[in-house]
Amino acid sequence: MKKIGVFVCHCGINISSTVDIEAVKEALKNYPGVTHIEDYKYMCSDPGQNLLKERIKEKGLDGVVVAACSPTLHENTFRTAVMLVGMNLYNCEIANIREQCSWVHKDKKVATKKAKLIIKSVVEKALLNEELEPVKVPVTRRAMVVGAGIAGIQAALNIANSGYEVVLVDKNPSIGGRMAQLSETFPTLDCSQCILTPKMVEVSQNKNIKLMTYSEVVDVSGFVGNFKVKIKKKVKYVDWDKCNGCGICIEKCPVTVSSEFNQGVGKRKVIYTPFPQAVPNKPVLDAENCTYFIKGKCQICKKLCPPDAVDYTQVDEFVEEEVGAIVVATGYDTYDISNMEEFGAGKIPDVIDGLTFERLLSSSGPTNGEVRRPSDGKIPKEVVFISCVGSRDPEHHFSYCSKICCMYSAKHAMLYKHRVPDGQPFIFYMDVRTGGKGYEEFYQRAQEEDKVIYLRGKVSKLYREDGKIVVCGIDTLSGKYVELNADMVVLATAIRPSAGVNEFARLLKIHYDENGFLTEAHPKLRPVESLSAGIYLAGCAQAPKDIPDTIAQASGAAAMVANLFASDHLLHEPLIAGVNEDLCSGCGFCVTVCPYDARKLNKEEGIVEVNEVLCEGCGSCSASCPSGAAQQKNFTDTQLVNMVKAILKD
Amino acid sequence: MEKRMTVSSQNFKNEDIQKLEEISEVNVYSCYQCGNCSASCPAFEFMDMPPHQVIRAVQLGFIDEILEANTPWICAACISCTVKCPRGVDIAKLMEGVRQVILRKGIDHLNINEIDKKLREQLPQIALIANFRKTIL
Amino acid sequence: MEISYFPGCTLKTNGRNFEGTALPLLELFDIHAKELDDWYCCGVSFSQSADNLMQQIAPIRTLVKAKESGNTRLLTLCAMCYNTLQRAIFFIKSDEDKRDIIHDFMYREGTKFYGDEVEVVHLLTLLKEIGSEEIKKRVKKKVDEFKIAPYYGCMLLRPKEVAIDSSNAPEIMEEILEAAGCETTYFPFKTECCASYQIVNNSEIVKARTKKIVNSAVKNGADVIVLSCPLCFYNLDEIQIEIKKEDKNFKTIPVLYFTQILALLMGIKSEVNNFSLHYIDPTPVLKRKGLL
Amino acid sequence: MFDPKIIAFYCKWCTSAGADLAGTSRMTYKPNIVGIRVMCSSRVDPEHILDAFKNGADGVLIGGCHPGDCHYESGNYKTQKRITLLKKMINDLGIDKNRLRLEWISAAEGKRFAKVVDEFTDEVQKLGKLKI
Ligand SMILES: Cc1cc2nc3c(=O)[nH]c(=O)nc-3n(C[C@H](O)[C@H](O)[C@H](O)COP(=O)(O)OP(=O)(O)OC[C@H]3O[C@@H](n4cnc5c(N)ncnc54)[C@H](O)[C@@H]3O)c2cc1C
Ligand SMILES: Cc1cc2nc3c(=O)[nH]c(=O)nc-3n(C[C@H](O)[C@H](O)[C@H](O)COP(=O)(O)OP(=O)(O)OC[C@H]3O[C@@H](n4cnc5c(N)ncnc54)[C@H](O)[C@@H]3O)c2cc1C
Ligand code: SF4
Ligand code: SF4
Ligand code: SF4
Ligand code: SF4
Ligand code: SF4
Ligand code: SF4
Ligand code: SF4
Ligand code: SF4
Repeated sequence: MKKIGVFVCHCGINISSTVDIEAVKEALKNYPGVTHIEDYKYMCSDPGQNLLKERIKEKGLDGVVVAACSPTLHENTFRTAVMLVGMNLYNCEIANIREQCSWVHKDKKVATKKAKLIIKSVVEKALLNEELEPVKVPVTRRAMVVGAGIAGIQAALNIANSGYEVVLVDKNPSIGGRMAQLSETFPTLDCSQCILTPKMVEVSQNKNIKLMTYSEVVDVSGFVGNFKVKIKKKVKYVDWDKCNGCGICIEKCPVTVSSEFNQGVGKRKVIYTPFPQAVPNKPVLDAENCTYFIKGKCQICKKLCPPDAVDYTQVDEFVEEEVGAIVVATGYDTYDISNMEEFGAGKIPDVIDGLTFERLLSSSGPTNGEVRRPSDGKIPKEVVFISCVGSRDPEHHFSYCSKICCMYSAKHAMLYKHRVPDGQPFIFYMDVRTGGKGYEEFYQRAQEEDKVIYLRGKVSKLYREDGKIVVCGIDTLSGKYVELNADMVVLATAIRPSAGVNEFARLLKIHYDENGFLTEAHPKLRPVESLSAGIYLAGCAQAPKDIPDTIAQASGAAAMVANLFASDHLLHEPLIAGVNEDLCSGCGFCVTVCPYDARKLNKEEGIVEVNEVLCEGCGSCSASCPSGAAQQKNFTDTQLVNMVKAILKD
Repeated sequence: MEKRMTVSSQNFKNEDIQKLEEISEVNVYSCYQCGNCSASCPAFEFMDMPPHQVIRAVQLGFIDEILEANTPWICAACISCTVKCPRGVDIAKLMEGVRQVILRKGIDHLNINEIDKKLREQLPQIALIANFRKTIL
Repeated sequence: MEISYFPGCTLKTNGRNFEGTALPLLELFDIHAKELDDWYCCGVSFSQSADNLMQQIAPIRTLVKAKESGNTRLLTLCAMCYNTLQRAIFFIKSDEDKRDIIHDFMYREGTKFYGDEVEVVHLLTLLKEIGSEEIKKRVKKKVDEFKIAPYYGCMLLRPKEVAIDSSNAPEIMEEILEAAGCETTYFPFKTECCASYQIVNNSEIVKARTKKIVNSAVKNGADVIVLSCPLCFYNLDEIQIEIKKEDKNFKTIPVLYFTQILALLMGIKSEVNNFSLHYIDPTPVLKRKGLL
Repeated sequence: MFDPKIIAFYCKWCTSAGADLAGTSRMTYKPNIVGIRVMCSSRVDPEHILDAFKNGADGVLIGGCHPGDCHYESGNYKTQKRITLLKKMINDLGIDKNRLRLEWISAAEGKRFAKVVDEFTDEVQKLGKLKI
């Protein structure tokens, strides 16, 4: 029998205050296989790890069980430590007596009893663990970035500049995302287009970046280092290889429809680029509104196109890409104001959302940067900005704070005042959140210099009357009921994960939270990784954030990708399921359950063969194998049964 | 209203506060003072203390102010406040609680004989019954 | 089809114009509203204190009567009755412990009530179920440029669990009236409280509320306000006379039950309207629009 | 009161992480359950469950990822199929099928984890000691 050492951690008092360490030691002292038992205040500390290493050498241990916190925290720490003294890392197991014991039970007796059972069962597992070596898997050193807003652009540029190829996919005709729609950006008020466009151009010129706009990922298979991604290139009806971007088609197309890029306030043609600085600067044709597709007549664009690039017969195209890592940067949408019944549910034309206001402020927007209200084009003289619209309202909408709206509302009020010096901006707010470098100063400037009036309270309703919008609320600071006759109202609507991203997350097998934002591997320590190896997160897809935070996270994600690509192979966990050729009857049950096609029936021999690289170690085959031939390494039937017995014995 | 108040944990131990929380089953600590309840209240202008301030007073344990205010008697139990509250505070229920705390001290709020006779005959029954149920025990 | 019907106290007195128009209206759709043999006052205002179970007994007794009537649905017209009965059902369903206490208390009555046995419906919900097509079919008169401001008040919309439509932006009355060929007007005060029973001890609040509500309806071009609650009816109708006394510039507007308009449109004899119960005479405008 | 013994098999990716979250959030739940961490709920062989009952478990809980969220694509569907079948079988063996429970608990659902454990423990407690 193996010689197992058990090390019980106090975790300061996190464990020892509810688990009686001495009693645990006493109970395990004579447990079969346990030849040494010891406790220490902080096992993960340097002295703690040294102690572990010393004892392995000193006592000639063949295996150790560290009874401490969750293995997600320090399994790596301890396994690295034992390896330094020559022990195979699979001989080190963790018994979780903190998260799953000392922290969830108050009664010391009960927690102590449970801790003993947990440790005993893990000792049973350790006794039969095999020494395993990681399986080497080749890495495709090529990345995919999905979503080409500022997050995707930054990540793609960083990865490309580290020397790796990047496939950059966006569902829209142009890259740039929401940032392209913004006017000027807080806290410095530099023009959004001016700082974004150079980056967009850099993307288009970077040889390592393969750009696929107007495209969507439809299928993902494989695993870290070796993903296969199927991409749908949506039909554009323009052959981009031929198109030279002259724009004649756009100019001459006789049909205009409302422009998504301008949030419905401005117009675009049916054959169009979303905005003049679009990258790639080549048009797509929107067949739904095209006269030729509806009535069979027109073809003006085709007739006038110099290189004859317009092609009405084009269809969707599907391509496959192999990549080793994926960065998800699918960004955000804003909560639709039709959900806000008390604010007119989108039926009052002069009640608009923040992105629409950005378009009104933008010098390249539908009003050339003049603030004119949508209903009649008049310049509004009193404008009310309402914050937390849909945010911080767990009863009716979403519980979270959207993080950027306090700042952009201050910015909106300020920019409005700059455009309309005799106008008056008001902001209804509940709290003003300005945690960021220079942000509080920006807020102060809005109040001091631009005389933005802040009213503290939630607006209860608004309605139209005599060409005005009456905004009703309370100012909790003065305790007075407020009625404000505004010319225009701007709602700072909640930031939402972009449409369809949850389906996409399911394709990728990454998680999202109850609000639909993608879940990071650890809320503090691993904020740019998803829980699935090789898939990283950047930007508002993970949580609402402003541009500086977006860029920081995107660079972080790129660094993780570069980190992964630093070697040409990956070490794959060897907890795979083999086959015992003597026992295997060739029934093939395991073949049908394996999700990765790792098992193949060798018809001639009548047994199954396993591809170690493909096996991810789910263990499903082991559970289905009638003869016990398919055993998952270190999770064998005997081990599991012994663990169960150890728990049930007393 | 007092301009100075001593805030102390002793305030919450007040018997009436505890009774109020018991009768109403409302967790006043959910309130983040957005004022939406007050902004939706039809009787706001007539109240000594608007609903959000009543909540605030309960949070801080200033029970006397609440018991003295006309607010609970002006409240029409219209539930506008409750449906608007983003944090799910049932203010209408709290108002009922305040009324009950007072009524159960044996202090009725309404003397039926004081109601104008003509009005009494002319009013729909539901007005009278609803009023009695809120103002006398 | 037969449906059980709970009139409540006021429909037999001040609210005769409501019941008088609603019941014949339903007959047009072959729905016979059968009044419960025996019913109790609903209590009007639902008790909200956690420990006062006594006040829940009255509505529950009525619901038990409804259960015994053999019909699974109980119709209400008065918004307050609707609210109290519906909340009693919600209460019984959501709190088992309190339900048991109430059952213990009612043990002599030999019956229990769990909340699933009867469904309380308001007339508006019923009409919506009947549908625009059926409503259209029964309309006999056509009106032009008759602008109606539907007023919901509180009790049909709050709290959320009993709301017959969206608490913030209900449309159900509009849908029904428009199906009958009326024009409804945008009316931002349609869900605001009229101050309810405060009419008894503080009519000033009601005055202030009515003034706001009526002004808004008038400003938006309404010819009449329609509603579904006898208390709102009184508050919005009678008080306008008082306001007018104080403020000569105040523009009054007739107030009607929505059923009165439907009954007139569907050709039900006008006597059932009991126009004498109205303080602001609606007959001139109804005549002008060809409904009388 | 009767103190049941409950064995749980948690998937490493979801339920075990959910249990960890319940811990980091300092929730409390009934202590009768002891978990065994496996790579995927589909590793759990019906044999292991029967074995647990044979060896004195009064209840067995399996925790897997929500449908569509399995780390291994479809492991949880397989688990579901197996458990459905097994429930029928144990019922025939005279073991109340409610002693076996399959729950989808994600890594974010610490609260749900605690709730499920409490509910299941109550249920097993009501069913009493398992006698085979
Ligand atoms: C009104 C308003 C004003 C703001 N003002 C400022 C400011 O002044 N300063 C500041 O710092 N921040 C500001 N912000 C925040 C800023 O917009 C965001 O921080 C930033 O745009 C986030 O970038 P992103 O790349 O994460 O997301 P996005 O810009 O949303 O980019 C996401 C991209 O992914 C693509 N995509 C989505 N789903 C898919 C899919 N399934 N497949 C392929 N592609 C997909 C989209 O087409 C888009 O191009 C403002 C936000 C708003 C709403
Ligand atoms: C009271 C308090 C509570 C907090 N609680 C939380 C919390 O609950 N959650 C949370 O997310 N964050 C919390 N924070 C914030 C958190 O502490 C910081 O985000 C984090 O520690 C920042 O890490 P850092 O590495 O940037 O800086 P530091 O932790 O300050 O590390 C800087 C290191 O640089 C060394 N150093 C400095 N100058 C030199 C030099 N010239 N040469 C060489 N070495 C140098 C220092 O010795 C130090 O080791 C809290 C902060 C405070 C003050
Ligand atoms: S190993 Fe885990 S349990 Fe022990 S001290 Fe470190 S964090 Fe705490
Ligand atoms: S064919 Fe369609 S896209 Fe081309 S010019 Fe005509 S309407 Fe425009
Ligand atoms: S006219 Fe032809 S070449 Fe010019 S932008 Fe249009 S499609 Fe491209
Ligand atoms: S950032 Fe400000 S406006 Fe936006 S949700 Fe948070 S507190 Fe409200
Ligand atoms: S453990 Fe078995 S079923 Fe799972 S991936 Fe490996 S071979 Fe396939
Ligand atoms: S299930 Fe078992 S016996 Fe059947 S083929 Fe697979 S390994 Fe062989
Ligand atoms: S609406 Fe709710 S959160 Fe806001 S002040 Fe009133 S009770 Fe507090
Ligand atoms: S229930 Fe009372 S406090 Fe609440 S809004 Fe209505 S009148 Fe005001």
